[in-house]
Amino acid sequence: MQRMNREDMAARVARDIPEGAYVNLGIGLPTKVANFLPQEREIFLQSENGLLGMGPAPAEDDIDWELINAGKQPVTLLAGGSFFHHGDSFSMMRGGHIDICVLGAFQVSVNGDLANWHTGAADAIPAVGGAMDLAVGAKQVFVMMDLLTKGGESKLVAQCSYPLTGLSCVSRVYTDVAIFDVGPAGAHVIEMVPGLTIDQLRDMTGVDLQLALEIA
Amino acid sequence: MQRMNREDMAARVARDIPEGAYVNLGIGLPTKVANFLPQEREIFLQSENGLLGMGPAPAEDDIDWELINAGKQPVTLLAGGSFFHHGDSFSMMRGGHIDICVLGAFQVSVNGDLANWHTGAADAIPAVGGAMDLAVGAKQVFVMMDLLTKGGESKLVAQCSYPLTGLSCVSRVYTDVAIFDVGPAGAHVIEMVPGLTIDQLRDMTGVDLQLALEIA
Amino acid sequence: MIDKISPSLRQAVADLHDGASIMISGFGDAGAPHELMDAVIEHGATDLTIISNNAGAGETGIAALIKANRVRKVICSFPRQAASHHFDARYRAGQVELELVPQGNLAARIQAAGSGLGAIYTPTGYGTLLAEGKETREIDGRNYVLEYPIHADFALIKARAGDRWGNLVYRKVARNFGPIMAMAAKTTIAQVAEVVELGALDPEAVVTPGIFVNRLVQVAPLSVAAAA
Amino acid sequence: MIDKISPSLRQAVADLHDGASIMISGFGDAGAPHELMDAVIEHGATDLTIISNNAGAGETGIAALIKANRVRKVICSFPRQAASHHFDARYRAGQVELELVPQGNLAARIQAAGSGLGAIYTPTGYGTLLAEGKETREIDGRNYVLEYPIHADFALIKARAGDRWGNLVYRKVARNFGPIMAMAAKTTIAQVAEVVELGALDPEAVVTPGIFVNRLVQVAPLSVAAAA
Repeated sequence: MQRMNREDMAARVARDIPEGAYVNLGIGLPTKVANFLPQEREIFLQSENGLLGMGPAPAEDDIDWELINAGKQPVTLLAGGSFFHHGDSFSMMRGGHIDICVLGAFQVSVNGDLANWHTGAADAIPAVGGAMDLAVGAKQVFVMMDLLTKGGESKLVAQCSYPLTGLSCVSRVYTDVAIFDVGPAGAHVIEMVPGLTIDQLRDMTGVDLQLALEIA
Repeated sequence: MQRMNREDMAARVARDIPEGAYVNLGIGLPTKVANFLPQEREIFLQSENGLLGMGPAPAEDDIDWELINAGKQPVTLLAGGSFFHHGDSFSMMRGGHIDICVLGAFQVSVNGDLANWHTGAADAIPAVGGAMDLAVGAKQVFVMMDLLTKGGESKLVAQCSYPLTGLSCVSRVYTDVAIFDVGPAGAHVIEMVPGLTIDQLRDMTGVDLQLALEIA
Repeated sequence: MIDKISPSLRQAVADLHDGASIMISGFGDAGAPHELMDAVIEHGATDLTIISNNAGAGETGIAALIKANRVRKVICSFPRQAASHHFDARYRAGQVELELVPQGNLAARIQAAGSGLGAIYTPTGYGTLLAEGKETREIDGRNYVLEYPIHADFALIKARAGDRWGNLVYRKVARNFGPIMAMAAKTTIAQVAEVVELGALDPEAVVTPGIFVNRLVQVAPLSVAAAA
Repeated sequence: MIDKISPSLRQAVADLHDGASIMISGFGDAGAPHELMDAVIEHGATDLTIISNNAGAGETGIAALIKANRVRKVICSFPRQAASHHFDARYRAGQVELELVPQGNLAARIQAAGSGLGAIYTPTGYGTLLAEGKETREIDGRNYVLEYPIHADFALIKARAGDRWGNLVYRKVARNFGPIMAMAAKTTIAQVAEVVELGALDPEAVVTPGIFVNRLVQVAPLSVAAAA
């Protein structure tokens, strides 16, 4: 079994983003997806701190600290982009105008619950940012994460043990070994890396898994 | 007793609008107040169809039908004025950012209830426009009206018989014969035209009236 | 390449359907998308719910839709006007339903739809006929009425200029309901006086970002002159 | 003549008072009114409630206010940052109270305050720790949390340019919370990089109309460079 690295995962997610989609890429791993969007597709990246039509990172000399993404990294604005205030920005999100949001996660449940903002540790200082708004607002929420924690526990779970970010909000989970559709009908495997079997995947996750029709 | 005409009433209201006030003038009689605002005071006129810093009517040749007031009359925009959408416009109003709104009325009650949108006639087609928003939103609502109907009935009443526009929203009533403060403490007369007595005014209105301290 | 420019008014409104709810911008003639409304008449869709500030005047626009018997219901703040005879007649005949909404509540409910809120408590209308039967609540000593969002299948709006991504700028008070309706409809169609190159609109001055616009169609900027 | 330009930062914040609630714009350093915050520290007001997206980082701005022990409570979405050590320490010591609000609810509640709504039903946070104990309601098959407006005594914001009537335009993503905070505070104070003549700002491109701004003060546009 050949696990995908982070670049492979980002490229795989990018493949599923259609031309014309309005997309918000979460902080961290999801940000990498931007690097793999096919040049021939026009895709609109939104950043919740107030820009639409986000372009790639600027050259060192062109860095403008009033032109950053939600991860506070310098970005650029494409021709046709625009700026707006936080109210309008989160109306885009909450109002269902964003087609796809890609987020990282601590855990996702087979029915699509998401936990990605709080480990639940007693001494942790909680910080939520826009996570809950992104989770609940986008038409489709994609999650990118390694399937297992460093300790070998599955992050795809029957029920989240970490505090939730949103209920039944995730539609698809991209991991380093497989891709799952999740939701009311439970988890369906739609892709696996070569060499991995559904039985092995069931062992790794410990959750009820179906093979999607396409690959069954 | 010398009744004030409409110009006198407009001039009288204008006197009470301080420099720097944000003011919305309702359709009809209140619109005349603009003609009497002292040149030396900067006063900001808002029109709820999306402009702030409204100037006087344009010359015939300069009429622009995309630059009109709420009464659909051509206006101008002063240097320093701005345009905005209906959401922001009514946020100005409802959010308490307008200092003074001047409205016409069918009836005002001594405690400040306003009736100015609907005669209650069975066959009337109801139309409310921004009346209820203006009534409830401005910090102070001034009403301009003749004290009596053509039939001789007082429009300042103990309780409105017409359908209400807003409850306890009017603070001052400018009429052709007297000016009243209205509100939780009832109606206080703060000015009368020469030759009118408080007893005559009580007879005309049939409501409980106090003389304001200033003129008592 | 994404190009939201429709080649014709006809194509711009081709997917309208009977029973559709349609938001129409405009305050009086300012901002009213007359050419799009003409295209709706030509299209033939009927049983429409119209959401707009007015219920039409004269012989064009919403009035023409009502005259052609295409309108089942009007949600507006000010139906009665000097020349609203087509609405008046159909309304009195019981052929058009009216939901009268205070203008600011109309704006706020459209905004609630566009921004995904489930409901809002607004002070406007409390204690009046227009709040009869509605849920109310006292919050911090003030009384509010519970009002629900107004969504629509389509928004027809008028802007000054737009680009192929759907970014829009408006002209003076013709802006009025355009930006908020664009956010509240499933499909937003804008008629613009000018189509500009991508990047020609100042990103600081774009009023409606393209995300809220599905289609644009260019029409000659005649309607203002005609109205005058 | 109305002139909202303050001659100095000191005078711009002179009427702050102990116990005040203060909205502060900014997302990271972009849009953060550092010079106004320095003036607040110099002013000496204490027991403050700060409403902002973050709880400060490094040694300046909100972090400096917290370090100087002027802050009783922070209402924000994202207090934890790489250099939020001053907040972290005071919070762990129980010396600063935290109300954590999802970023979009923070924006929506500020907007509700600015536009006079009594409360809103928002889908964000439903079923999570941050909605615990809050009223909820199912509307059209979706679940919402009832959230109340966030008002403030003061808003300190940063804009690119302004005029003596208080009209403001912003620069790129430094816009963020500025326009909505300006609408929600009793007194809004803006620091601007440039003061322009009345009429110099395009009326179609004014982002914050002067009605929402009480005072402006010009500061040299150094903070962006300094942050880099």
